Amino acid sequence: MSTMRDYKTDQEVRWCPGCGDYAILAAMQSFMPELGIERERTVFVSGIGCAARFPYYMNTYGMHSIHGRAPAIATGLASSRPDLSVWVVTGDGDALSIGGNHLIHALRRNVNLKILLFNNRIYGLTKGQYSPTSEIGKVTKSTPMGSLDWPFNPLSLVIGAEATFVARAIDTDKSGMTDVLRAAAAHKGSAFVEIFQNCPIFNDDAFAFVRDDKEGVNRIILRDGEPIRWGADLEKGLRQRRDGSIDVCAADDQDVLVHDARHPTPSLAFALSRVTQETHGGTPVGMFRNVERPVYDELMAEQIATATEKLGAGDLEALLHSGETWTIA
Amino acid sequence: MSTMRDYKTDQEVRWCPGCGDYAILAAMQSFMPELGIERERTVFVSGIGCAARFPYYMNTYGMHSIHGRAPAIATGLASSRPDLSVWVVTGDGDALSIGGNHLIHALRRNVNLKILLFNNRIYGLTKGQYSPTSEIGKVTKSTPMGSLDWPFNPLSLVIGAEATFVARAIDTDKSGMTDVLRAAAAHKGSAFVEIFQNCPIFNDDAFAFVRDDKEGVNRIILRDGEPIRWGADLEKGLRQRRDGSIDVCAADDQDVLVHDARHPTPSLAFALSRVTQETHGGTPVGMFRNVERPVYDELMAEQIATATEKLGAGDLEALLHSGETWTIA
Amino acid sequence: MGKPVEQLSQVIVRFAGDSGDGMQLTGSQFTSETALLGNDISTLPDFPAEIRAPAGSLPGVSGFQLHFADHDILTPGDAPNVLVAMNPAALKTNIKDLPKGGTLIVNSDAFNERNLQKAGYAESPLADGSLDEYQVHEVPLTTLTVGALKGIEGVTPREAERSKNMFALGLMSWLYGRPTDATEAFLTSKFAKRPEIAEANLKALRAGYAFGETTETFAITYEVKPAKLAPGTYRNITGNQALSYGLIAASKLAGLPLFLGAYPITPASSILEELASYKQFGVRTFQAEDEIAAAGAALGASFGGALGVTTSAGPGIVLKAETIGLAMQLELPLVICDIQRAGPSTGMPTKPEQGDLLMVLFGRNSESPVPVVAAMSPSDCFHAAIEACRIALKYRTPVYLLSDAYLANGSEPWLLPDVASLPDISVTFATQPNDGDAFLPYLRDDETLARPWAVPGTPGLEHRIGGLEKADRTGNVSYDPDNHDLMTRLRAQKVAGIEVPELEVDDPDGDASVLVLGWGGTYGPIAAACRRVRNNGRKVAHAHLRHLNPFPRNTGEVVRRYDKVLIPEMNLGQLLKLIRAEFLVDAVGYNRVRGLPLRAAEVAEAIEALVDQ
Amino acid sequence: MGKPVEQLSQVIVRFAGDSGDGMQLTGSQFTSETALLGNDISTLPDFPAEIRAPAGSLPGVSGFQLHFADHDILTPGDAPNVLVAMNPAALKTNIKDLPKGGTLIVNSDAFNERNLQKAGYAESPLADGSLDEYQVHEVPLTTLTVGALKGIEGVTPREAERSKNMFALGLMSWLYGRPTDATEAFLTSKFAKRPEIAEANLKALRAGYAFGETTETFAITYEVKPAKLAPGTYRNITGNQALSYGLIAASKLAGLPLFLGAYPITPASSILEELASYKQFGVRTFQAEDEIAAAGAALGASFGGALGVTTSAGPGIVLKAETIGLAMQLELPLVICDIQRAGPSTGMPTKPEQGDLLMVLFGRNSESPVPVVAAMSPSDCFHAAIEACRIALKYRTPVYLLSDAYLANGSEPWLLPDVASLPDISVTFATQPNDGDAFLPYLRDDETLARPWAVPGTPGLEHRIGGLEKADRTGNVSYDPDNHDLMTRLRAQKVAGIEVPELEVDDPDGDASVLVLGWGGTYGPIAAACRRVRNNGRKVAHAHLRHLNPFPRNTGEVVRRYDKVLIPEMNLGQLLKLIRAEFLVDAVGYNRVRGLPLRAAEVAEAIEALVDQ
Ligand SMILES: Cc1ncc(C[n+]2csc(CCOP(=O)(O)OP(=O)(O)O)c2C)c(N)n1
Ligand SMILES: Cc1ncc(C[n+]2csc(CCOP(=O)(O)OP(=O)(O)O)c2C)c(N)n1
Ligand code: SF4
Ligand code: SF4
Ligand SMILES: [Mg+2]
Ligand SMILES: [Mg+2]
Repeated sequence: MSTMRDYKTDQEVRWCPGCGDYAILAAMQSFMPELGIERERTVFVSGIGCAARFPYYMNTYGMHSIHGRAPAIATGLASSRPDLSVWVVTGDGDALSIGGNHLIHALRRNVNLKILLFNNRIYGLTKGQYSPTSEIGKVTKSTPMGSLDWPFNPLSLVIGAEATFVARAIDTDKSGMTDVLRAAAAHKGSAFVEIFQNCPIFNDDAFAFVRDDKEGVNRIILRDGEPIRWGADLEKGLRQRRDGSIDVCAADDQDVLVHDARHPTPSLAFALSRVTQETHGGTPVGMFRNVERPVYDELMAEQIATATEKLGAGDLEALLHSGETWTIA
Repeated sequence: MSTMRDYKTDQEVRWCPGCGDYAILAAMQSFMPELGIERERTVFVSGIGCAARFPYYMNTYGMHSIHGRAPAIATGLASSRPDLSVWVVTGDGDALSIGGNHLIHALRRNVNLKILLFNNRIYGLTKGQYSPTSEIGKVTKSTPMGSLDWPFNPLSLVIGAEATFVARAIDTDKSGMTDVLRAAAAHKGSAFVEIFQNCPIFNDDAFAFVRDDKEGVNRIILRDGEPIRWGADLEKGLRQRRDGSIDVCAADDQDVLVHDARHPTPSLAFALSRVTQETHGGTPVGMFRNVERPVYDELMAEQIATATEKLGAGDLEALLHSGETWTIA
Repeated sequence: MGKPVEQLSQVIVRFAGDSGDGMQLTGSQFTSETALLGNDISTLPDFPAEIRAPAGSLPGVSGFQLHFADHDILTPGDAPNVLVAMNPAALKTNIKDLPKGGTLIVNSDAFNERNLQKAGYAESPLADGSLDEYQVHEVPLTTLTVGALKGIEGVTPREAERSKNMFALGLMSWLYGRPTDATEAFLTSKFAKRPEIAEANLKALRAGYAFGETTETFAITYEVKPAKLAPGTYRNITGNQALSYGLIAASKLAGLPLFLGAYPITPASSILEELASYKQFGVRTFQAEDEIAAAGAALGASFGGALGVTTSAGPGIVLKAETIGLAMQLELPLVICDIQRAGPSTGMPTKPEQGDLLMVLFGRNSESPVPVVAAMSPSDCFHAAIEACRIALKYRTPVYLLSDAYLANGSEPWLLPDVASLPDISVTFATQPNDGDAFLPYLRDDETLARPWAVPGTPGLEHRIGGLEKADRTGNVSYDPDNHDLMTRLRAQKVAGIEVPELEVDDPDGDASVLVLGWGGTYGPIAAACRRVRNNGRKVAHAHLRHLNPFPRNTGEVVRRYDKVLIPEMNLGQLLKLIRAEFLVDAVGYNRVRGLPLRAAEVAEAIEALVDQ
Repeated sequence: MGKPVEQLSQVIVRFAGDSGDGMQLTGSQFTSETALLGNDISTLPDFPAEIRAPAGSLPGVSGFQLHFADHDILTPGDAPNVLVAMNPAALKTNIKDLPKGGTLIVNSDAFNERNLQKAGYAESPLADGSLDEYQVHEVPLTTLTVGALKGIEGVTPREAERSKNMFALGLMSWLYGRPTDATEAFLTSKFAKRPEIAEANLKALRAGYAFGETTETFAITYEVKPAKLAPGTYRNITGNQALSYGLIAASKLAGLPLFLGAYPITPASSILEELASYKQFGVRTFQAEDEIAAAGAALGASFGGALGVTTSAGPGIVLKAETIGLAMQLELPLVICDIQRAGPSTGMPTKPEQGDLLMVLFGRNSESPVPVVAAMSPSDCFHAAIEACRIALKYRTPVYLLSDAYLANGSEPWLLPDVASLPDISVTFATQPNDGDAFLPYLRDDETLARPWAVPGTPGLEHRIGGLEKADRTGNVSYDPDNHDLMTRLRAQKVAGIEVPELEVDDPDGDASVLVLGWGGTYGPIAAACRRVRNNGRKVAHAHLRHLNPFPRNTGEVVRRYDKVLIPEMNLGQLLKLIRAEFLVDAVGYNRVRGLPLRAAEVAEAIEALVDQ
């Protein structure tokens, strides 16, 4: 039975003091043993960025690849090696800027990957340019007068991209994150987890509203099958209006939404992804969506099995001689 | 005042007999004059594919670029030339496969582009491999045992990508398409229009259910501000359940949805995008979403104006001498 | 009452018609009949750009050229002796290739107002005497076919009319004494689901044959005796098919599952399509969202212990460069097949070119050496694919395999190899620590300089690799200046040290003064050109490179041995640049960038000019 | 009572400390003070890889080297005379560069248990005699600084401590007689919002200065007289800043708005950041979703009549290749700036290399000729940028501009050009039909072979262009073989025919037998090396290429003029390959791939070895 220590590597961890990545790493290293998957069957694949250094610190197999391409590389690995537990660690720039296309395609295919997006709403490694999740008007090195780009809402995007598992966690909330990681690991197919991560150097306190939310007034914790109640004394609730949008109501409102992460249609999960601190004064965390759908690598293996059953294991000699042949004596 | 003929070029149109692209081209050529924008200020940019040959047949400025990159190229053109009317013509492979990332980023930025996606659910130009909109299990040249990939729902994807204008039209429905094109042209910012397009050669009748729907039993026509009623005698309606999903109801059901394309939150538009022939026996067409948001090129121009106002038009001499200088006699 | 038979040693036939006329089918059937007769053959299909142009239009013309002979031949031939033109557009676009005196068979029915005008003929060429220098046979193919099919139940007039290509095939089969059984069998099985269509095609075929026999139109028939080819079992094969088989063979020989990551593109798509149909070989084909993902997925599969392969053409290969640079840095096997097409940019997608050599050698940031293998003929694609995989697996490196649109779609008879004779390219994964009880992922093999390949799932060898510069032996991230210099040189040495067969020189008397040096897909035309030159009593040596990086050890010695070196290429002189830089010999180029295979006759002229200089 | 002053002709100082110690600021302030004194200077910052390593760790060390002299100098110097080490890690990583007898100033306060251990010192090097061969000055910088700042309102102890770099600066300023007014002004404005911090820094600065003056630690001070530089106004400038200014200047000179499409990447990001702050020049900066979009957007802007530019480094440039191939085919202007960094793959992002030359020349599918310009020094980036834009606009072609991480971050005094003296590179758009009343987008200018540039908005010139091969003159899609061959050659001719200045040779007596040929960023070290060689009484000629495609017309003549040609490069011999292939001269390479600028001393040795051979 392995322990947290087994998952540490001999490499000196090189993030800035106070970086949220430390907390995520610690949570992951302490969670891994309970998974009960051998270290050698676990692989971490990342792109480029601060977040992407993650694999160097996990004593499993790992690849620190190139910017934005981790989901594609991991797709090849996972779909040819269904026996492995493959994790992708990526940042908001890596996953949503240069890597956006690979991300949405991996999700729609439902490849057996666990994708962790460390969202710090900034480009950390390149020292502080705005990212696709930076709020519009953000002043950064590359936008002295403020950014012009309307940001992505990562959860809305991936739900629109047919993701089967969608969740959100907070770097410093170890237990919440562990719950989400556990569910993600248990999910068959692609799991997408956005982790709010603080970058004290280039975008400090971007998520203070939930990270420092000791009383839990800002966290709306989603529990499947339970009514959505929140606030210091759970005095608030969420309900859906006739127009499809969601608003805040009293906890005892008869229309209070009962969270259903397993609903076949993603419309509710989508509506919940639009609930934000700015618009609703609260931020949902936890599991938004978790549905079953055929898994890419399993389908691939099935076709091979079926073909082999129907035609017998491939015979090279026979292959070469297939079609019309003629013989010269 | 220009006419349809003015928009034809001397190039022989090279699509297969019966291709849906002909109808779209005709509709576009006859719609353009009413726009009242000079031909020389209109530009069509495309990627690669059958659809992408479109610019050769429009007597405006045009670029037949490279596969998937039209939205990026058009972004540079539109944001540096706000005086132009820039249209992007793309296919389901061009826009959603190789070009997916450029598409979603152009939409979130709300660049002043009109993006027309000719969706034939197949790769036409390369002769019949499945595309990201092909139904799962589709048997094509590259998937003899059926495709494994869960398809994108183009409208769900772009709504999740923060698109401000989202609509759907049918190649053979000239008036419906013209309405949509008119609204798209009037919209400030990015407009995304999915056009169901038949490929008689490699994917014939993919949209027969609405194309051949003479009685209109399958088309659910969305009219902003009006209750959503459909069916041969408009006997059916759509309503939204407590769980956010949408189901079919009687036309006179008290909960019948009143379509609101201008609602600030995209949740309703998203829910409507999940209404499909397979799931609901009907297919919504027309305008799903149409909201105002700052336009990328305008914001860019504003910053330049503001900076010039504050600092005066840039002076090269002064620039070179900025910072510490010293003189040697 | 058989007609007189004339003996010929070789014939070049070209079928040309509208995309809808089924010329490719006609051509390939005539090819099989011919192959079965034991002639040596070489074919060249020539389709229009990808999408179908309007019926009867010039861009819509589709052609298929077949060269068959009683001796071994090397190319589909420069110009046809016989042209079958199914409509005016086909005549217009092909007649210029037919030498004066050549035989021309036209479907006179198709020469109506509309078609003539679509083809841009003011007047019918059949009427205006412009074809006087040819032996023209006007045959009303459509009428005859429709007539022959009268009364077959359930066959529409359109369907009847569409069988005219079989009528033409029947006629040609008779003219050159080809038995039609193979075609009949083929048609019967192809249309098994619609027997009436099968019947229609069979009837048309036989009617065409009978037409030749009975009518006066053709006075004599021709015979081309079987060629004396090496004994063994043959099949006809195209380059992309051979390449696909080669990859499957390599996976078997290596004992690793094949993973193909690909994004469709002309002229590479058919490899994806071919391999997708061999799942019983454990082949995984992944149609990715783009070329970057295709290469990435293949690399991911290689990391997992598969034989990772990715296929594309120039515009897609260029997108894979960053990923290939990573594979080179990770030192993992990866085979990248570039089916070259005419460029630059989108260029002319269906046409061949040799334009990508310098790109695959140098098209990555910084010093990034990658081996390159180039196939020499359609059937050689099989062996070239195995060779590329051998190098990738043995040396843990990405390898480019170059083919082109001509090899990809062209076909030739292939003497089937004995499977037992194929090389053993099996690999052994690392399973144990290699430095005391530590595992050093960059501890190299002394001989090959390859690093150990430890795949996920192997207990105790967990390790991390990446694109940052890594320390020698440990593979840890390193910014040490001397280590970087060392690693840069080690990577270069590894590739430079790859063992490849010596360069063979074809110099019959060993005393030629001119060497013709080619590479890859131009083997046929260059070899044919050298034959001509020799038949004309001149001497010339021919060497052909299959390995472009590294070059065979003796390459320098070979090019220095001759007074003059001529390097014919379907580009502006890319191998030429390399040879001059490497060996400082004043080689000269013969360059044609026409989107067509080199013409043997023209290459021969260039050689003779140099010999006579 | 001033201390004795010793005259020096040049000094090389290196500040080294933790990323958090503000060494870059200290270095650049010392640089300005020095520049203002009229010395010639050359600097080389050396940061750790992008992200901050833990405080006190070896990878966390940040350095800044300044070379200043009373004569003109060419490099930041190979090795420092004076090393200021703020902590053990800084000492550990830098001491090996300090020659025996060199001056070492250490912050003794930082040599505590924890720091020593973090730096991997078993014992304190200050105690174990390992520094005996150096002139060591132990200064308790932290204590002294904190002491000096006692009692400033609102300054936390941490903030006080963080001012120690200003103490060090003050001390060095005194030691080399640099007036501190500039720095004081700088600090006051920098911390205008927090006067107490400004005060703290000023106090620390003055305390450091006073410390030198009053204590016994330093017996003498040094003076380096102003250099005799060409008269005029100077400023200190880094390569990326100069490049940014060059682009703005080019846009002014061309009369076209500047559009930059970029995606952040080290070491190119600062160009995007710099240009983003000059919107009053009408500059549009677009931070794209990736490098492909960045290049695409720039091309789209060019199509619209802007000066389209895209910037990146190797791993990003390689992704732009397909788009650049399109730009080449469309024959539209586009400037691609490649700030080269050590590779392959992700490599060593902050380190310089010349590894991308062959990639930019050949890294696109098929025959795709693109001009290449390379900057020779930080300030030359300004002129090189204008030259790249000139070529792109005049010939309607993409152009690569090569710089590297050393030029990008290094700085030197720049004699500011007279704006009036800058070239006129204005362009005229097509506004009228050019063939009767038709407009032919590919009808070329006889002299430049450039095609007309008709921008959207121009009535009557509506036209469509694309990546498929196009017919000569009309630009319509064409699959004609001869047209393709013609267009391929025309595109090559256009680039080959670009007018570039002749290659100048620095051969004082004109009778050297060895030519050293360099390109781009190695100008400084190579020129310095040649000086040394000459000072040692040997003869050598130096020529440096700024244009890599096409080469200056006289390049062949120059390289053939000398018995021996040495080509030093920060790669494995890329220019070497080109020169050998092009001119068949047996040039030899001097290659170092260490992620560092070439060392003048080492290059000099290589030259002398060749001269003496
Ligand atoms: C092809 C390529 N383009 C650009 C870069 C430079 N780069 C490295 S990481 C990065 C973005 C990092 O941001 P994010 O993904 O949010 O990760 P973070 O550093 O914030 O954790 C960029 C632009 C690169 N390494 N490779
Ligand atoms: C970089 C690159 N990759 C691949 C191709 C080949 N290709 C051309 S069009 C196309 C897809 C066409 O499908 P779609 O976008 O749906 O357009 P359609 O032909 O169906 O209208 C592909 C794969 C290419 N031209 N360039
Ligand atoms: S820059 Fe930000 S994200 Fe990166 S390591 Fe430092 S704190 Fe963490
Ligand atoms: S292949 Fe399909 S989409 Fe393309 S032109 Fe033909 S019919 Fe239209
Ligand atoms: Mg980030
Ligand atoms: Mg399509």
